[in-house]
Amino acid sequence: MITVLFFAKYRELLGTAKISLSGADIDLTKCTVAALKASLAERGALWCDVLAAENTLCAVNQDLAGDDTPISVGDEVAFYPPVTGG
Amino acid sequence: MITVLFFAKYRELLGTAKISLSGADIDLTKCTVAALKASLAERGALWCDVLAAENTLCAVNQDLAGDDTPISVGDEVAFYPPVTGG
Amino acid sequence: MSVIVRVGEADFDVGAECRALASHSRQSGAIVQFVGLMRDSNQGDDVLTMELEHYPGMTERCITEIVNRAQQRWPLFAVTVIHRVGVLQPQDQIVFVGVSAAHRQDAFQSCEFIMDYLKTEAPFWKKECTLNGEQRWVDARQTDQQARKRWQD
Amino acid sequence: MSVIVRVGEADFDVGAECRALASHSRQSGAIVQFVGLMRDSNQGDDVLTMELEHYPGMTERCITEIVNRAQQRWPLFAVTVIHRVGVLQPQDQIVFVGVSAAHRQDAFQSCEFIMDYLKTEAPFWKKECTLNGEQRWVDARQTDQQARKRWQD
Repeated sequence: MITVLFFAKYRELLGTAKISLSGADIDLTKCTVAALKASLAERGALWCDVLAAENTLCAVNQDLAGDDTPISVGDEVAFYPPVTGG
Repeated sequence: MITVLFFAKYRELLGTAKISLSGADIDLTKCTVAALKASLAERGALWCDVLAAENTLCAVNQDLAGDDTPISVGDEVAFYPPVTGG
Repeated sequence: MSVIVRVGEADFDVGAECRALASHSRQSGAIVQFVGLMRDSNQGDDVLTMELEHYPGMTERCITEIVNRAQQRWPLFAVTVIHRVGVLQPQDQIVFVGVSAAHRQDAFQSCEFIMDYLKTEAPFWKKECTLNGEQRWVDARQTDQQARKRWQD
Repeated sequence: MSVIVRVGEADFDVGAECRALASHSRQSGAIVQFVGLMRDSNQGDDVLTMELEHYPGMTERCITEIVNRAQQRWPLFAVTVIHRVGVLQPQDQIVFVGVSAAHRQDAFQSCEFIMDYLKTEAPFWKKECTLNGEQRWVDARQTDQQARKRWQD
């Protein structure tokens, strides 16, 4: 199982804040951020837009992550747009 | 009459905060900061040291002044060491 | 070195935060404080309210990491970062960054460094509700990216 | 643009000054405040008290002129400068510079600009009384001259 979180505009666009994926959804033995993005993008055009956007940020276990970052069972992954706090 | 003020270390060194000079002390028809310094320096070694020090600052009527700044009757002139506020 | 990071709905008291920052060392000679306020208009539209969303847990981690980097670059006695979330009104306080150091250059630079990284890395998002009823997510500003990049040269 | 310049023996309330700075415009998004504190040692000696002398009249003129120059360089809503004189104890507040602007870069830069000029132009002088009874005038620092010169390039 991994947990995938969406924040702000992406949460609204996709209509979900949190999904859980199991080994039945995606191969968790050799998963990366890129593989997770590719898998989620298959859910439809909106998902594809959000995950393919050049400025989409990703965190794995609350640390900023890149496409190559590995994802393991139990990880928390988040996708979000550029931040606007402060 | 002109008023000459001394501050901080210079006030202590010279033992005076304020002196008044009249036309009898110095020619006030064509006076400058340089002329005033030269006149005051004649009062002794301490005065000479204070007025000749490279970092001595001068204000005429509460504006920073240079050696060429003219001084007229009624002016307030101040000599002081580098500032250390803030 | 004292580090305080607070993220939540509660407002903050700038005077009390300043006293706390000063209290950590008798060698503290310089405190620099930044307070970010909600403006009542943005991009030409009147803004009625703003809602701040964040990524609980990661925000605190991220800000603490930014403060750690600042500590490594400048000798600091204390740092306090407070960021509000939830619904805010115009002129409400949003963010506080306060730094205490022996000398002012260190305090100014580290405070600005922390703000520049917070603006570009900490996972907060603003949504505005304008006078005409529109709700919109605030766009990230290119100038904030440029401000952060200065510190990497 | 609101400008407040106060020189005197009275202490100041950082929280109240921050609220006052924020109140001048609903477009104020950034407040930067500098607070200078008295340190309890200097050049390796414990300092018991400090006496601040100034040139009454010229200090206010000089600070106002510095603030005017800052206003010409950056778009500011309000500036407050407070400087204490008389006898101070370690950890006492000495100086406050607070600036309100729409954007943080303008607030940070103008606050630091005002402090750098105040340190090198405003006619204040500090005299320290050390633990061993010595009374000495504090020397001007070369680093303060360098800090000011940055703004002239």
